[in-house]
Amino acid sequence: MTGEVFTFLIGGKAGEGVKKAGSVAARLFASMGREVFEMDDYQSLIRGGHNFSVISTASRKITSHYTRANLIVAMDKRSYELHKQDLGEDGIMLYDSEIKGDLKGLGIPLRAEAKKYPNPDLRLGLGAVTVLAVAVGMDKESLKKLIQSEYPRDLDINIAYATTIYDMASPEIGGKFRLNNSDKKRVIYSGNEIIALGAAAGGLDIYYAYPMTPSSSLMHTLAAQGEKLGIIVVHPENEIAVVNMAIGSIFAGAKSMVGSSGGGFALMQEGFSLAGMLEAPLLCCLASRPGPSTGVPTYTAQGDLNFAIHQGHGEFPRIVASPGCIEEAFYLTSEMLDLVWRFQTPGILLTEKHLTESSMTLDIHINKAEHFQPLMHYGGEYKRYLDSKDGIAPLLFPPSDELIKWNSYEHDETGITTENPELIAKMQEKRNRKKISLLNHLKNKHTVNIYGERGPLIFTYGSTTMSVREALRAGDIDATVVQPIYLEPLPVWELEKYKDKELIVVEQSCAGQFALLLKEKAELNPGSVIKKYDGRPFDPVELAIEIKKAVSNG
Amino acid sequence: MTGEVFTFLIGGKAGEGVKKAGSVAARLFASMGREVFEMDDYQSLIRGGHNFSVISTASRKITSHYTRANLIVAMDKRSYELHKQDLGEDGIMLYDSEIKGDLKGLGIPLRAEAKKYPNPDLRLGLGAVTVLAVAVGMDKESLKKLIQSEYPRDLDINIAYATTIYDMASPEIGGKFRLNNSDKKRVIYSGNEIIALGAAAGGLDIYYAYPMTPSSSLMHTLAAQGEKLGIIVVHPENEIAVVNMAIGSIFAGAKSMVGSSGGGFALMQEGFSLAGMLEAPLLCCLASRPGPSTGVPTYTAQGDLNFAIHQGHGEFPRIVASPGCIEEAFYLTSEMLDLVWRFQTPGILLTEKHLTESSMTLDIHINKAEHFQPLMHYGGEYKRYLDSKDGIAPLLFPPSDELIKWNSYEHDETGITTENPELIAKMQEKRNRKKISLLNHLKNKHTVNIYGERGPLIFTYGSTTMSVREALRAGDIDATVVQPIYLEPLPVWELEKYKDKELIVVEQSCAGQFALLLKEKAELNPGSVIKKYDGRPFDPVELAIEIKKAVSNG
Amino acid sequence: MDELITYAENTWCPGCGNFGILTAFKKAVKKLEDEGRGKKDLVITAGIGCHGKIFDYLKLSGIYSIHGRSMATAQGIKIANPGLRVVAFAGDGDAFGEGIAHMIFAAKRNSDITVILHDNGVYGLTTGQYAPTSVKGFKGPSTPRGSIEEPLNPLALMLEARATFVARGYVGKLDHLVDVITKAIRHQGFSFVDIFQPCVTFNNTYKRYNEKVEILNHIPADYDEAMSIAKMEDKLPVGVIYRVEKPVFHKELYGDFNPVLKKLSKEKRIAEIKKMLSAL
Amino acid sequence: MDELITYAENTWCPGCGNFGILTAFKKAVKKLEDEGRGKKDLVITAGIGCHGKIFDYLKLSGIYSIHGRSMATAQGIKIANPGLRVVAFAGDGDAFGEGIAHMIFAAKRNSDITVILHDNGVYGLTTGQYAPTSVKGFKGPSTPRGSIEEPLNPLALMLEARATFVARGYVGKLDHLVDVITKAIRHQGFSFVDIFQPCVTFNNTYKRYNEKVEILNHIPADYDEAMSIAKMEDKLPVGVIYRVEKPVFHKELYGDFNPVLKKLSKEKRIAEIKKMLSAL
Ligand SMILES: Cc1ncc(C[n+]2csc(CCOP(=O)(O)OP(=O)(O)O)c2C)c(N)n1
Ligand SMILES: Cc1ncc(C[n+]2csc(CCOP(=O)(O)OP(=O)(O)O)c2C)c(N)n1
Ligand code: SF4
Ligand code: SF4
Ligand SMILES: [Mg+2]
Ligand SMILES: [Mg+2]
Repeated sequence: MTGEVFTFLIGGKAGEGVKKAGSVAARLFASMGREVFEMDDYQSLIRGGHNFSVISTASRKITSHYTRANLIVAMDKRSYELHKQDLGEDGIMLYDSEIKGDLKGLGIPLRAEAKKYPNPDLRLGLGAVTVLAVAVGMDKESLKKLIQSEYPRDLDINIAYATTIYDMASPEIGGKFRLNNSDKKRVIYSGNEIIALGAAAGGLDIYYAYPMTPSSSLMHTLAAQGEKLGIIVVHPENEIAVVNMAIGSIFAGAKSMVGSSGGGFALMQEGFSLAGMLEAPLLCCLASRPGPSTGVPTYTAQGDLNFAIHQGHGEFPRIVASPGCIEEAFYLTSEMLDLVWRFQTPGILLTEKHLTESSMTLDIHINKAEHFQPLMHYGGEYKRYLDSKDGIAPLLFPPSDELIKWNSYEHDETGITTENPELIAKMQEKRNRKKISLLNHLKNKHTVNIYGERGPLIFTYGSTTMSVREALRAGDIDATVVQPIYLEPLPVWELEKYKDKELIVVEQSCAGQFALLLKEKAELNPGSVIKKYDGRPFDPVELAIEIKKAVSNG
Repeated sequence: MTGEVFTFLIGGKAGEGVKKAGSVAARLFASMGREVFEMDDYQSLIRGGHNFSVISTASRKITSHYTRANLIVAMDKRSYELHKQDLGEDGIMLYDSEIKGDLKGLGIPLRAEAKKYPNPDLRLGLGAVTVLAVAVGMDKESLKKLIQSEYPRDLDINIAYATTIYDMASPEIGGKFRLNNSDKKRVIYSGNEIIALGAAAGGLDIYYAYPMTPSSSLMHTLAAQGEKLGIIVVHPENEIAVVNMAIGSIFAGAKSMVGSSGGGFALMQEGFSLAGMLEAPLLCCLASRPGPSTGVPTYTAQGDLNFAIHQGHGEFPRIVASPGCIEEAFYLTSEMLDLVWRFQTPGILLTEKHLTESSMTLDIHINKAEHFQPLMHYGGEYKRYLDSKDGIAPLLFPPSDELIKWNSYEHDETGITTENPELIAKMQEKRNRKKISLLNHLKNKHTVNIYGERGPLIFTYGSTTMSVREALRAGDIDATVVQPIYLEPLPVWELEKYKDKELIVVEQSCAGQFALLLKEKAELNPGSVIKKYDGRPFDPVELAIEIKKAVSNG
Repeated sequence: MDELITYAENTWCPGCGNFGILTAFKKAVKKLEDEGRGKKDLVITAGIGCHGKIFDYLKLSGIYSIHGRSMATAQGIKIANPGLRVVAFAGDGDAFGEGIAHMIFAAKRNSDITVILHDNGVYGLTTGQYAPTSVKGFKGPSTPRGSIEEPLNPLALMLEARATFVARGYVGKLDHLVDVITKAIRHQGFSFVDIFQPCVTFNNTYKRYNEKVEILNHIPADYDEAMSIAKMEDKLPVGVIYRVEKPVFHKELYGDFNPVLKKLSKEKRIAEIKKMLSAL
Repeated sequence: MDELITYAENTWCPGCGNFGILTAFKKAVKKLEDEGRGKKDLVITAGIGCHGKIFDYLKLSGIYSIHGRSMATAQGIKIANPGLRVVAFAGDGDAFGEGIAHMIFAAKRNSDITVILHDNGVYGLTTGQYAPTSVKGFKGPSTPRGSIEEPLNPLALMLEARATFVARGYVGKLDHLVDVITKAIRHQGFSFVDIFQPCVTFNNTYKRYNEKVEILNHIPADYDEAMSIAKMEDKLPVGVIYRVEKPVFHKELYGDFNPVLKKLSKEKRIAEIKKMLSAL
């Protein structure tokens, strides 16, 4: 089935337009009505080093990039050396002709031609896009349009440059890879972009964050688009300010969200626990990278699962959910906003670099987004912590003639501090009761995704779901993929039926946290656990082989 | 069996010497060669409100105070009202004669007599101690000696005042409660005091902390005693400085410890994860109080279990252990210092207000304390992160001609940053391997306490163990108490034999975290869970009733 | 004035300077009400410490925040609904130990909140450890041989951090304190009131302040004069030490918008998103 | 000089001011070695950011710490073994955003460490967001319409916080920078060097600094002169701006003790504990 997938890889130094070229390539495919998945691999540096983008496209659904590429453009020697092994059968390796050495493939004078104009570095990415256009048989007119919308700065130079490259490459590779077109036009968004829109759809008012890869682009998106959406973005002095400001805003009635990666989140734990006590509906977007500590900032991992589930000291209900694909990230973000407001407790949208910073063609049905109107107090004396049956007290926002007291100390129903043993126990129970209300609510919700109907059972979650689904296509494997969307509370009621079944777990963690979670909380029996923890997402072909191995061992 | 226990309760306003009187009463009993348990109940305020201390004593081992008191001294009306229900059969209620109302018991002019001297508030506690001395039949000479050592300020006034009270009380209650004496003289220490000494015995060099109840008195003890012990205490600007300074000190070769409660610990999570990555042997003492957030600062709870086990983002081995009594806190602190240095990974001594701030007579065998000499590098090129078989690389401290690099980023063996996939995976595995080494080591260690040999199985941990053990004595219950000392890794190999047994769990948590841990990690089957979460420790008599109920239901 | 007080039992030590702050604050609220600035729009936050207890005593809405964060919480409230006036109570350990970053940045960005510092030179509630404002040599349980650090100067630090309103008061000069607090709350922008608040139990400074405190009879002409007054040691002037008008943070952020009261309608929002989602 | 360099690949942008800091620092280390202050006793820490990469490049022992904490880490090293000289490298986001509390307290307590600030007025490594030292109006991805905050002044803040050595350098004046760094490391007590470090990618300030930077030809007479130099805007003087001798933190803490090298013997320690355990 891989046959119908076409993969383009472009590699070069950071600062040479590689990422941009990758995203233009993705758009180019999408404009052909094809499905696209784009993964950007970049280091924690600003210029130099080695960046690459892989864009895989198919005329059917595609949920992962492929390592094996049909067309590679290497902008520098390092890219050539690192990626020559990635060239598929009948693939074409193109490299900048200034690269020296004994090279196989076709040299194109990307740099030499660029040097004829000012700021040559700004052209290189366009050069790579141009050869791609040539290879897939795009005509000059369409390419020109693409350049107009994607490379509008120095437009004339760009068109002139691209034309030269086009003409040089055409005789060699013109139309080598003609791809099916279709009329279906889909948007392409990265995970962070779509989380931003999902939050917007869910009613977000204010976003607080301090930059941290791979979460920063969520802030950047909201900062850029916020004005249109009526969303305010604040980037304060540190993550502790982030979470405490957000809680202040929530008190005043604003739907507020914060975002970070593991290290920044660690700093928010005290605030997270505060939200638990105040019963503040705080939504946090935690984008993971390999840890512990600073770890590997620009790569991907699922090592924060337990950390997320057990955020914050003391006992209070926590909600943790993780989207299994970029599309789902849209709905789930709005749903999580709904849930935290419904149950007035903090929640975490747990995701990974591989989702937040990869891009995909999408089909979003905006009406399916949730947009919860909080339970409000109307008339009568107000008690912030009314000891209601379901543990949930109505909200009221200032200004009001009523007294609205949110309190980090244990408190009575009005919100005044207490040290009284009966009241302490009562309030612990009240908060604990919300867990039950939450469980009951979730039992009527879609909490587990299931793909496929027969064959071996594969459990996975988060962005790894995208890899697994593509691996099944790549390896032509008939299997059932079970992906719990919610991780806390884990929807054990949906998982019961798998109790005595053989199952394979796939996750990006060294300790196998997800497999343990399934074992411990749902009493499942992960026979084999396929793990990857080198910061790179799975390649679907390799993963397919591992799955097949696991199946035959199992 | 309660019969042989004698309980003294003194209640009054904060700032009136109640706590001091409680601790003197405890020493008084200990000087009689009796075993003592003292629990101080105080609010988060400095003067006023309601404080009380309960001191229970017996001629056999005693591991809890009892609510039902034989002798009560009420310094104010509120104490009288709150504690009259606590008076046992044949008990005596004494109250300050200035208290108005329809009171039962005996008024003593504690305050009226004190007013004859300057600073009358300073005398009140002594008055209470005096009536206790009278009631247990202590002679004036012995009382005088006690005053000399415990109330040396304004000694003459104190003796004069005490003599007056003694003479007034003698006719009424003189020798009402004659208690058995013995020659055995034991020291009395609070949990925090003994943790300080245990850390000292284990080789502590520097203690970093920011004040937070119920951890502060650990800092206070070390600050007061540090000079003699050669231990440095630093109280910096916040908990984040605390943990990061401690890590710096460890790098330089100093055994360092930090301490706090839940909120302060939440702020240390990023540093905790840093220690995981650096492989820094950081010992943390986490003293719990009811949460979430600020919660109830001066009371007790076990709500931070999961939080402690899953501290910090990313994957690395964590060690969490909790002492089951004050005595054990001494050994366990030294053992934890040993372990974190042995495995070069952060660890948590998890305990609660009920242990850190209660006091007990003790019998410490100092030679049983651990004092680990870290694995050092000798000769040859140094690699901080040598990928050894057991995951543990030798240490080397500056100054050195070798290059010693500790790195929060993922790194190669030398400690230089890497983004290389093979190296990332290798280092993740290296750290993960330390878990196995740790497990193997613990398998040869005493990791679970078992009290009793037959009868129903009761599982508990931490300070609640003291309550459970006393409840068995109070209720004359024949049962086996199983107390895992280690909670992460949980010594499942020791627990296997209980797999299909009925068992009762006792813990101070609303969510029943410990019971869940046993179920999830050790696959045990907690039939009934006795929980208390009102901030107060269990009373042994009431707990005995609950245990009996659970047994008969089970 | 009792309508400003809740049923919570007051547990400050008899003689504590916090009583003065409570009284002065209530009077200031009254004064502001008389001017037409109703207490309905007034919300409060507090840190953790003896000072924080004022939250329980005051019958005003708000958040009893965590140690060191009351000014971050306050800023969040203001950003969400700039129609509210927000007062953050803070201890000296709270504001200049745990939470110093928030203080500096609140001043730097001219957040339109008022911070009232209960400056007792000690960590009261945790039983008397030295604080960032304690004098060198201060003996507390974490520094039994005397603290070895020089104190910070809250006024000077806030001036350095660009606070637009900096004042000092003393609970021993109650009417004056009422006036200072009132002006601070009236000020548009970040206002900071450093209140000398003797802690009778752990740091009884009444005598020292009674000797040294003097009421300023003018507002200093400029920043430099303000700074030199802030740094005086023989005398301790109280009053408004610095005041300047500058654009406030929330207006710089979004002009006349109000995230809570002027929310985009759901329909408009969805229409915008749809537009974005249809663009390729 | 290559013996100070590791095998790590240098990934700073071509033209980045950090190269100048690396070169100057290496020269300073050499100079100090020539004076007999060997590099064996020199340990370094770094925060996270472009600046932090200097940790990988320098063949010196130390800790690559986390964002905002390199000066806390450094203080911990010094406390444990005061025989080491400790230099903390920090970014402006690192030291005056995330870690500002540690900076102020390190200065306040006169911790005997050196902080070298890579002051590029931007968050470099996270792709160009405004930093605490960015000018108002700075456009970065978190402030696409321009930042709305006034910048902090690192020198003035450190002076206010009682730093005993405050200096400024510029990578465009390399020999002078070497001299300033050398003096900072020689200083006993908290020394702070604010280095103008243009970020060619996100905040290219070479032109501005080349125009405005001037070498100070004297050490200012006193604190007030230092402060006024720190606050100059038309000209940007570089050099040692303030220097004073004061007791250092670790000596105040424990005199001539050294927790690592002068540990109490195990026997003595145990004997002490036994004494305590036998007293009732
Ligand atoms: C994160 C955190 N650390 C420590 C504490 C414990 N704590 C409570 S109040 C306080 C200090 C109080 O000092 P200050 O702010 O000056 O207030 P005061 O009691 O003097 O009014 C501390 C350290 C806490 N609640 N939270
Ligand atoms: C707790 C935490 N928050 C955020 C980050 C992400 N981060 C890495 S570097 C950096 C800022 C860099 O700015 P600066 O300190 O000025 O260094 P520069 O890159 O400019 O040298 C940030 C926010 C982090 N690593 N840790
Ligand atoms: S300890 Fe000090 S600050 Fe706290 S209430 Fe008592 S006098 Fe006031
Ligand atoms: S982004 Fe700026 S600071 Fe970072 S390496 Fe490049 S030029 Fe230097
Ligand atoms: Mg204080
Ligand atoms: Mg910077």
